[in-house]
Amino acid sequence: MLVDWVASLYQSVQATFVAHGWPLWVLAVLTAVLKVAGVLVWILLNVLFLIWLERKISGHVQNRPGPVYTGRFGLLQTLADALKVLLKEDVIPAGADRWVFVLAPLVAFVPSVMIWVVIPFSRGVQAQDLNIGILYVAALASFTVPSLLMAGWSSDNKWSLMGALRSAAQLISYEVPLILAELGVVVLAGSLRLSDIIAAQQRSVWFLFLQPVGFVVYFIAALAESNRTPFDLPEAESELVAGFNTEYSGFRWSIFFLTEYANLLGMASLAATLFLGGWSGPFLPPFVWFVIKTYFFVFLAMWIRWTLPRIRVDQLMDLGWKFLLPVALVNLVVTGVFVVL
Amino acid sequence: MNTTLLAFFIVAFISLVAAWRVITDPSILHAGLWMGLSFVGVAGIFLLLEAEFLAGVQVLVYVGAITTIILFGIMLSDVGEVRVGPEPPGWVQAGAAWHRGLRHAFPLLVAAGFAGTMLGLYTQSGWGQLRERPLELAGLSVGGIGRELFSTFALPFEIASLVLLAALLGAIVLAMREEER
Amino acid sequence: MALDTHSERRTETLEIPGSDLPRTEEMMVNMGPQHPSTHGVLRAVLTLDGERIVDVDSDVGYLHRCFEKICEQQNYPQIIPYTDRTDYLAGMTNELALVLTVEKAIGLEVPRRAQYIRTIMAELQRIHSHLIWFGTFALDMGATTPFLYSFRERETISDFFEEITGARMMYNYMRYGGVRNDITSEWVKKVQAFLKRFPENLQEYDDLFTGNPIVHARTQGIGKISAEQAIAYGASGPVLRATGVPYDIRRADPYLVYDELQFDIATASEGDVWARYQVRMQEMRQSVRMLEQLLAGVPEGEIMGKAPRIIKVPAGHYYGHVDSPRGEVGCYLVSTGERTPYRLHWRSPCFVHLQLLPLMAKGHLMADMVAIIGSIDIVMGEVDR
Amino acid sequence: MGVLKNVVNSVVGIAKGHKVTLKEMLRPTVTVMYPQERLDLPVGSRGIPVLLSDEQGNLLCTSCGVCERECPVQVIHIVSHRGEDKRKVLDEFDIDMSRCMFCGICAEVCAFGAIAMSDQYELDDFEQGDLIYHKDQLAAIGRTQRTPITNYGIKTEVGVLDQVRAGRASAAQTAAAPATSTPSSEGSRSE
Repeated sequence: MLVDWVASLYQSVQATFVAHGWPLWVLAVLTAVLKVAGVLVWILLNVLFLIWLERKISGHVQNRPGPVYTGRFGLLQTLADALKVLLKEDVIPAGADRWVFVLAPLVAFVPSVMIWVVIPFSRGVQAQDLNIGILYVAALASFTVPSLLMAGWSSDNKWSLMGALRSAAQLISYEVPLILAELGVVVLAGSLRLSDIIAAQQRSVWFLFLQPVGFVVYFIAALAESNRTPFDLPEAESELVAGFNTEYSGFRWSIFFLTEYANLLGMASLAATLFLGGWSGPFLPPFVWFVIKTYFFVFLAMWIRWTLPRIRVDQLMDLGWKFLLPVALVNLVVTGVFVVL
Repeated sequence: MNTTLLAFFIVAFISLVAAWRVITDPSILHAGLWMGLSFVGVAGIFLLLEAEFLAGVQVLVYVGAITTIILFGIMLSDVGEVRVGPEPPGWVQAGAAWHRGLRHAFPLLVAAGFAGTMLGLYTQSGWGQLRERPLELAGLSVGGIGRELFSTFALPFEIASLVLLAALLGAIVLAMREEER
Repeated sequence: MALDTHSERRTETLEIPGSDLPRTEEMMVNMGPQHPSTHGVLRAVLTLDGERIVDVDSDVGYLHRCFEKICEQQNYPQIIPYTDRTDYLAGMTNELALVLTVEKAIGLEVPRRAQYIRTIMAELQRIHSHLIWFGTFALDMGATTPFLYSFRERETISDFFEEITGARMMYNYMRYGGVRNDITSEWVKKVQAFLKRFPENLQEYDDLFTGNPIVHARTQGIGKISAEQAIAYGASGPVLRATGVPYDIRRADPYLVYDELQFDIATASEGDVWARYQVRMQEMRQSVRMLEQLLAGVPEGEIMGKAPRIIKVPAGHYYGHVDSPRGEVGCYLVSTGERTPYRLHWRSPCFVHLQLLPLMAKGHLMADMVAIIGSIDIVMGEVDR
Repeated sequence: MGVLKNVVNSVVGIAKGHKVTLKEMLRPTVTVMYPQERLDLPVGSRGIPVLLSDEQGNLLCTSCGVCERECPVQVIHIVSHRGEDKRKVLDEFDIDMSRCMFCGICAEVCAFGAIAMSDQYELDDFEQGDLIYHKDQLAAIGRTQRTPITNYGIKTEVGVLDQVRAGRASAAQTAAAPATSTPSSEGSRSE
């Protein structure tokens, strides 16, 4: 329906271009810009909703109603907050390493948007179906560490520095099991391309049932990668004040905030794609299935956040290297043997 | 000029400038960050060569791991800027003017020499024969790379992993010594 | 630039003889007075080796209000509202410490009903205070939700206090010779109903926090002190009892009607954060048990004894102590026979326990520091007075 | 085996916690939406101390000054003079609410029951000086007494504090512009 309409529109526009002899690269640039804009709008809308959802869930978990005053059910709360944050003074500490300080939020934010290039929203609705889909996502996720290190270092604050060092250690440790868990799926599907992975799940069953261990490892590691409780050590507010973003305020701080939720959403949608068959599902339109599955993981992450206390930094390392990594390796080997047989 | 070539020049320029700044930036942390940018530029070149897998691995390994660990090390080691100490020895003072003059020229010379050597090696090498099997080696197929690694390049691959293993063991030994005290 | 602060950071270098290891440096960090988990305005100067704590130096006094000096200017009834404000989370027991000392000094008889009411209030206060401790302790560990749950129950107790005393935190309820207001039978019924459902809430906390493996990992073996150390430092209350010493003033030197009550002294033997946690959780259960006995047998009668209109304490030195939720609250009173004390010294358990901080925290990680501060349940208002 | 048992225990422990939070999530909230909803305070709950009057509207205060003496924070200020019948006449009775700690000692020591703790507590104001409540204001609040004195406290009409403050604002306005005096807005003050 919508997808077909867009495709036919594209074809007619292309025909117009050819008929008039206009350069085709203009069309390519135009479509690219439109795709980027579409992805950005999708992320921003979702993040606005996610922040509201987080507050509502945390509120109800804690017997509070959450935001209520701004709009119906407080739905406009995030907008009000965004406005407030944008109007705040932009403070750059006197001792800060200015350029690095300014660049850090961007280095964090841009990859979290770029992940969405490969996420399939529905049948054929994907900004770019890269053949290295998963690798692309993993590579982009690795930008988070330098950005946090940059933020922590440039703030010229001891708490920030400690937060940055923690985050570097944490993200490096959990990237390995994360990728190993993803590889289990790749081995089953025989491709790094996300659309192939969904197709493989349509052929058999959701990989959640074939890769339960891989799924658990993926989920834990993804929580750690997106800095959510119980793994929110880089910004542990009761220990490190606010960790790497202690000195950030106003707009720059909000970019970090945005990144955090964009990462959460990316993690959830990737989990839905890898383990729950992405957009495929009966009765409902594919896009709706995609949203339902993504938000299922989002809810799970929020539920965990508002229940568990924070883990300690050495225990985090233990969990990552001594438990998740071996488990993920064994899982991968078993999967490989299984596939070969 | 086609778009790919234009993109190549942009990416190459970025990585070269970044590489130059790695050597000349007085702040060692900034140098580390420039290095990260240079790696990203190299990944861009891989991408232009349609070696997406290599580009992904380049970012994952070099930006995600190497740069991070270097930055990590810099932050832990309390080296803010590389600069001349409070009382440099006489020969340093005498050569200070030279130093200032060479500060930008010397790295360029080194880089030019290195580039010349590498170019020479590249032209001498028998890379022509690899063109016979371009698809696998260009990384269009991940499976192809895997097959090549475990057949044609099995020995180098294993040797490389041995080196990594040695490094890993070394790291463990060093850490153990730290713990004992 | 960043470099300048680095040179400040350089405190002392670790020289390892006969080693070619790279030189490591320690970092000094001010934890507080503005820090999310220092329970007010504690400033702990941490010397860190990485994240490991090499030394802790706690700096107090940011909340000093000259309580002891002010008391020298006030007549005895006027001191009572001030005691509420030392340990503002356990006003009742603080008032008790003062009132019992003065009553002992002038030999006042307190009617039995008043004694019962006082005991009820003290034990309700214990639950009230421990609930805050539970919430903030969980908060320190990064769990936000238990805080809200424990405050939900605490609000109920605050309502009970408000109904009888007129205030939710600053009660000003105890009087020399009795209490200010009488309790009613409806109130007793309400409290009994609360006590019936409170164990369920405690079970909920247990499920949420006690049984959690992350909590176990973060509390067991952390901030460990031995019984000898605790005694040597003058620790009391849950901190002492968590080391296995069953010392409780309610038993050792019974006041009010504690000697008529059936209760167990909650102890644990490990002396770590987990043990202190367990002791406090156990104490809440014991308080419920005591309150059930107390509420069932409140005698009829007066709530005020025959107190003189103007209170003058005969010249001399007096000491009275009670077991507050935090430990031994002591009131040392020097009188010259005037209407005001000559000197009033307040022994606050938090101040004593804070001295144990370096002993507990050395060698642990930054994150443990937060758990340790939470586990000794400091109230800076009491530390600084 | 030990590892496996550990893992199972951990999972059970974590699952228990999640059960609790899920249960609480589905439960109605306990929040009182404060400015719109207010809890019913028990009589005797200590808000600001106010002056009480008899049926004729005369203040019960005899200006004996015992509250002024006994106030631990010395925020009560009384000025009186001897009237023609040698009885004390109260001229001023100020309480500095910014320093008052609502301990209720003044209500307790008053031998004539002339002071009671009201249930008014929303004292926010723009001027520090406005937090000093004068005799007429305290009396105006006290005259709206709704309950007998319990635990040295009374309940007063809802919103009386706002009326008193509004009266003060309009009094300031009329003082600034005497030509446009509107005595009706001072109703609550000059009862």
